[in-house]
Amino acid sequence: MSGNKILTEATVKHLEEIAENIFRMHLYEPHIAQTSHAGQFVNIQIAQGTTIFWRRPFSIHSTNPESGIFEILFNAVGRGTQVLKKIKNGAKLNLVGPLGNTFNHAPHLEEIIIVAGGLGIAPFKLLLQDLRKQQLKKTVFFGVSSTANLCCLDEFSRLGAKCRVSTEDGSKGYHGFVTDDLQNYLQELPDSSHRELLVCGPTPMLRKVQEIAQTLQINAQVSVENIMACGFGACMGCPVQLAHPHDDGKRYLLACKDGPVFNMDEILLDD
Amino acid sequence: MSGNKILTEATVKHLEEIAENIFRMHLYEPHIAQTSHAGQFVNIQIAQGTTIFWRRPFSIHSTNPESGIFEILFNAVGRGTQVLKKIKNGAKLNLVGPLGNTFNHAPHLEEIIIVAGGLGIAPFKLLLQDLRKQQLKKTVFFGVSSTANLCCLDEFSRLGAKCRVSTEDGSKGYHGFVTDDLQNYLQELPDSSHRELLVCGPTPMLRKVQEIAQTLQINAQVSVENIMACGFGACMGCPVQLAHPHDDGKRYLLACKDGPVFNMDEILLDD
Amino acid sequence: MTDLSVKIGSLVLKNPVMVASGTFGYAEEFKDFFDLNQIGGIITKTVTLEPRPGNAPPRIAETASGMLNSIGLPNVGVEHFIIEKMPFLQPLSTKIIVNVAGKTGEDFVEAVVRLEDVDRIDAYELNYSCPNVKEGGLTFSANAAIAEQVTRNVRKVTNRPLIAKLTPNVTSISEIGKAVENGGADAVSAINTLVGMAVDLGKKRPKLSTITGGLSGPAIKPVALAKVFELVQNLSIPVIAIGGIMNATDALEFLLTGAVAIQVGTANFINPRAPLDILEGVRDYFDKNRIDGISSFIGSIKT
Amino acid sequence: MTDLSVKIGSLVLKNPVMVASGTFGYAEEFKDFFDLNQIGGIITKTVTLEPRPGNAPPRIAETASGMLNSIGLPNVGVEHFIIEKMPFLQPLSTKIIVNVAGKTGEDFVEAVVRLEDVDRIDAYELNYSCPNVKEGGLTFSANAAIAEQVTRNVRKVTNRPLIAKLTPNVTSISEIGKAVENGGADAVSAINTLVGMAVDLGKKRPKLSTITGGLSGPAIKPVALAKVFELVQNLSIPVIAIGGIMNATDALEFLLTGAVAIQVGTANFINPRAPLDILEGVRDYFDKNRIDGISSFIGSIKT
Ligand SMILES: Cc1cc2nc3c(=O)[nH]c(=O)nc-3n(C[C@H](O)[C@H](O)[C@H](O)COP(=O)(O)OP(=O)(O)OC[C@H]3O[C@@H](n4cnc5c(N)ncnc54)[C@H](O)[C@@H]3O)c2cc1C
Ligand SMILES: Cc1cc2nc3c(=O)[nH]c(=O)nc-3n(C[C@H](O)[C@H](O)[C@H](O)COP(=O)(O)OP(=O)(O)OC[C@H]3O[C@@H](n4cnc5c(N)ncnc54)[C@H](O)[C@@H]3O)c2cc1C
Ligand SMILES: Cc1cc2nc3c(=O)[nH]c(=O)nc-3n(C[C@H](O)[C@H](O)[C@H](O)COP(=O)(O)O)c2cc1C
Ligand SMILES: Cc1cc2nc3c(=O)[nH]c(=O)nc-3n(C[C@H](O)[C@H](O)[C@H](O)COP(=O)(O)O)c2cc1C
Ligand code: FES
Ligand code: FES
Repeated sequence: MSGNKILTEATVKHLEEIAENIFRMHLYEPHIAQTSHAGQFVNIQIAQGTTIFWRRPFSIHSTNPESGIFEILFNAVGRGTQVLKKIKNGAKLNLVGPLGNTFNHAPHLEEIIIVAGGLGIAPFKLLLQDLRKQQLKKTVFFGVSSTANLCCLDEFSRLGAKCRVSTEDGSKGYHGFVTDDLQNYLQELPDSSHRELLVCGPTPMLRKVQEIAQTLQINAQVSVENIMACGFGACMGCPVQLAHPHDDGKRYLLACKDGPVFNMDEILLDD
Repeated sequence: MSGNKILTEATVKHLEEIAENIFRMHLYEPHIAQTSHAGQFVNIQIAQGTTIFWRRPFSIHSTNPESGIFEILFNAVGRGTQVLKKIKNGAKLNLVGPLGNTFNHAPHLEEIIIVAGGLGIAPFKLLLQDLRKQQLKKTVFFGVSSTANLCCLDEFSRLGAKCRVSTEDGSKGYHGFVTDDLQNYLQELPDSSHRELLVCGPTPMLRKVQEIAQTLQINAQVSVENIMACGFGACMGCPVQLAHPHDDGKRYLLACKDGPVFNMDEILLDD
Repeated sequence: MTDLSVKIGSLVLKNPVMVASGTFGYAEEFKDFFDLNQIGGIITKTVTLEPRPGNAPPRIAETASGMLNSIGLPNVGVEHFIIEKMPFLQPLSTKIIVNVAGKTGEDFVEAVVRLEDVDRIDAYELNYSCPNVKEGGLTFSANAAIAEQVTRNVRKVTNRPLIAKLTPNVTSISEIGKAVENGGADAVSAINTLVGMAVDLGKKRPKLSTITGGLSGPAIKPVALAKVFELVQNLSIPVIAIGGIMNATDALEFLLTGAVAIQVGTANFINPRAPLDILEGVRDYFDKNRIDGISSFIGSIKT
Repeated sequence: MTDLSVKIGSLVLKNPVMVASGTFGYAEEFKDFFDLNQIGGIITKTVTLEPRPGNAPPRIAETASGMLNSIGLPNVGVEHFIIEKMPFLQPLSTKIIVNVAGKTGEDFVEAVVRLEDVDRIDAYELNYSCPNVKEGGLTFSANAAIAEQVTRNVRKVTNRPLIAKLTPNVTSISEIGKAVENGGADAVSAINTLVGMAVDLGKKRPKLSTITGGLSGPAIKPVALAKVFELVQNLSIPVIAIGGIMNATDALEFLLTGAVAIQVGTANFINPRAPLDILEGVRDYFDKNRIDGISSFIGSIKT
């Protein structure tokens, strides 16, 4: 069980650029560190008095319940993250969390296959931590544009996962899209049952994985990254369309509250 | 003659709290330092991307044409100045200046009498610099609430002025309002001709000085501090009402362009 | 401690701080953040006679000091609302105001009739700003005659206090305000969102699936203050203020301007404890300034 | 380099970046900041038949991502305008558009008649948003019939292009837009400011001497985009966009939405070189994205 969501102040303990324009931040907030599970996120107020109006959501990358520290991983893509990457140790960040649901691990799995594109890698360190004690094969397919954008491989290995890297420029690992590498891997498997895909990344990648999973009839869970105003179900601004509504109409779930993790065959992906 | 107004970036060279909540900032910007005169001001953009929308106007406190440095003096009263007081050396401040008109010194004066309330002291260091070479008596009446709010006395003395301090709490100098001390002084003078008052401060003080000047028939120039959006005559947002319009209607001048320095008998003060 | 209670018709709020429809869900989402019984009242997300799925994504966009939304009134419909949402609200001791909308005037009446049997509803807020089909494509609150008629029809089926929520997207909000006053409304609330649009230059398309949506947040506070002022000047019934209220100062400005109560909207997304923070700030202000009764403060602006 | 010229009726601008009335004085205030001949056009501060002193202070207030003003159209009157202000403008090579307002319809006509003799006026912008006395207390652009009639009357006395500047403070801006189109306007510009108010809690009074004023700046950009979109959809004449344009991205969003040109307003106070910065940003965008003609870009939003 995950803990109650709270409004709190976390203290920045460490901030590092671990790959090109990818930052890892250590935040001290025991409640988050002790009660969060993979897939959940925090919604961070970047800085009061700035023109950045909404909070910004970030997956909880990992937790250390003993030290009260949790990590986020982020890409400096826009106004908010440009500010975030300059924050000093000791600064307080006002945040709401833990928010959202978690990946769930069906019993009796043989292998979980993580498929991450770029910063889609963020939620999976915590997933491997959550699964540390479970005896099952853990494989990570990690696609990036170039070696410069790679991160986390050591930690993932240490957490018992086998990592397969794809780079679009061929500078490391498989030369091409991660989904092609994935497809090759799955097609070579004698049997894809007792396997599950856990996926996060850009929409074109998700679409391709959805297709693969459907064709090969593998169950897939996806973490979506809708734009969010509140992050906890109050604004209804983050709809995810149901693929198979019980009637003809359109039906929506909320990414922040019913998700961010959904069964891939349950929803329609949009961009 | 003052120089053309420019849009420029000044570099923060020094920032110091010189009295309780009063800050002095050294800014490097040669054009401003070399062409500005007493009464003029700069309009500073506090920080881009914040919710502080307008620029904030500050009198040019002093200039050093050789080093290209000019000073401002400010009170941390609100959102903008609270940010300003935390700015680091080396930071760039986007500003427009020099703006506004200047105090003007009638020829053949015997004495100029500066009357400043609180931060109203700001424009007068530059005035004393401008008048350094002029052989005339320079007296400064400086009113503050308490000794903790005093500043600039040494510099003013060094620039050849005689300073008379009033404190409302009696912790230094004359116990009471600066305008009472002023009135005493003026009444004891055998003759108030060839004297001029140069005034800046809160409106109640200005009103009182206006009254005294009218009664004693002394010429007085005042620097007003209207709220400003642009600072250079474009928005017409900073009207100052003419006391004696040529007809029955209301007539306004602009504080930023026609002022900030006005002859006191020319305008109506409002709050 | 200043007595902060205010009256809206026969409805007595223990304090003037409420939360705005559509920004507080059905309150349950906020129970982790503060004690809901502290605040004066809760306005529910809009309920319609029939269930509505809401609009396609994207439904929201961030703007300068505000946001756009085109949520599209998703809700489970009045029947399910009664069964699924009211049980959480009923045990609360704060006032519960159910916000109702309809495609037609009859929809409003029918929804209210259905809610009349339900316990613990203290008042209704009629959301006159949703797209309307039958009455000729105009929203209810853009046409005084329609707004008056719908209010009158709803008035006939309930004795509970009726608050008509007005749109600012009209030439004269007080004309509509007077019409609903004539129709029997006990109060008006204003403002709903301003029609706005945002563009995604990269994708070369509007940021909302519906092209335009509703603007809310601090950006619209000046508009809200002007509309509230206009309504206070022109109506005899109480005015409840909504629009960009983020902190206690904002709330006090609206009370000073003449609003008897305020609703916290978009602020709930930024600071889910905003309603309580605002209430505490208002209380502090009254205590510090030794203001005896809130009623002497309301509308005391010098103009 | 992309050809950035656009046409507004018979008026050809070398690029779509202009400056908005009342935010650029009579241009002289900006000559120190950039070469005025770079931009597409200059709209003067509103000129009226008779001189006007403007409103009492305070006239302005800062708001969230914007500002309120109640300047009150101070100006020297058309006679003095011609003598005192035109000589600076006449030698410029950019287009000069004189913004005209009046208390009555006849005032508009008379002012324009007086300006007809004057050289180097390339077009008129009719400011329909100022307080009106004779026509029943409504502003000109809140009443379609009046707006149409005034436009028609002005049309009779000039062959110069006429731009009708519309207020957003109406139920339907496109109704007014169609009326002025019928009246003979060559283009509309939108939006003027939104009615707003700010309160000084300390002084317990409104921040503006006139209580309410006009809201401008980034806060209103979403409203401006929605109004421009509505006008583009409903009118046949070109639409010129105004409202919260601070940078090239903002300008491009309006062009994408269908505006043929834009006016930079409040941004001029914050960054007196904004018009040039915006022009350069627009040019860069077209060059980088290899957009051949600006006309293929204008209105190309996918909806
Ligand atoms: C549940 C969830 C978990 C997320 N986890 C992570 C994470 O672990 N690491 C990480 O780097 N990013 C994560 N994101 C995305 C992250 O929230 C955005 O990158 C961030 O909000 C961008 O903020 P900005 O101010 O820098 O960008 P802006 O200046 O606001 O915009 C820059 C770009 O980012 C896009 N964007 C803005 N807000 C969001 C948003 N809420 N979601 C998605 N895209 C957005 C914009 O459309 C634009 O293209 C997550 C998003 C969600 C919803
Ligand atoms: C020509 C001129 C010269 C000035 N010189 C100086 C100076 O040398 N040193 C100095 O400390 N101050 C000076 N001021 C005042 C200074 O501009 C304000 O103190 C400053 O803008 C406050 O900004 P803020 O964001 O901190 O306050 P805000 O949070 O904006 O407001 C705090 C308080 O300051 C008042 N205020 C806000 N803006 C102005 C303004 N433009 N003018 C006057 N009051 C304002 C508000 O009404 C409010 O009461 C000058 C003003 C003018 C017009
Ligand atoms: C995401 C969102 C959803 C809303 N949903 C509703 C609604 O269902 N019914 C309603 O009457 N108003 C709705 N509103 C309008 C608000 O209740 C309020 O009138 C408006 O947002 C202005 O207040 P604010 O600036 O404080 O948010 C909604 C506003 C937002 C931002
Ligand atoms: C201080 C100020 C003065 C203005 N004066 C006029 C005016 O005289 N005539 C006019 O048509 N519009 C006037 N306007 C409106 C602007 O031209 C413009 O329509 C409006 O400000 C919206 O654009 P913006 O958000 O870019 O400022 C004025 C606006 C401001 C802020
Ligand atoms: S972000 Fe508000 S409901 Fe999901
Ligand atoms: S501040 Fe704009 S004209 Fe004076």
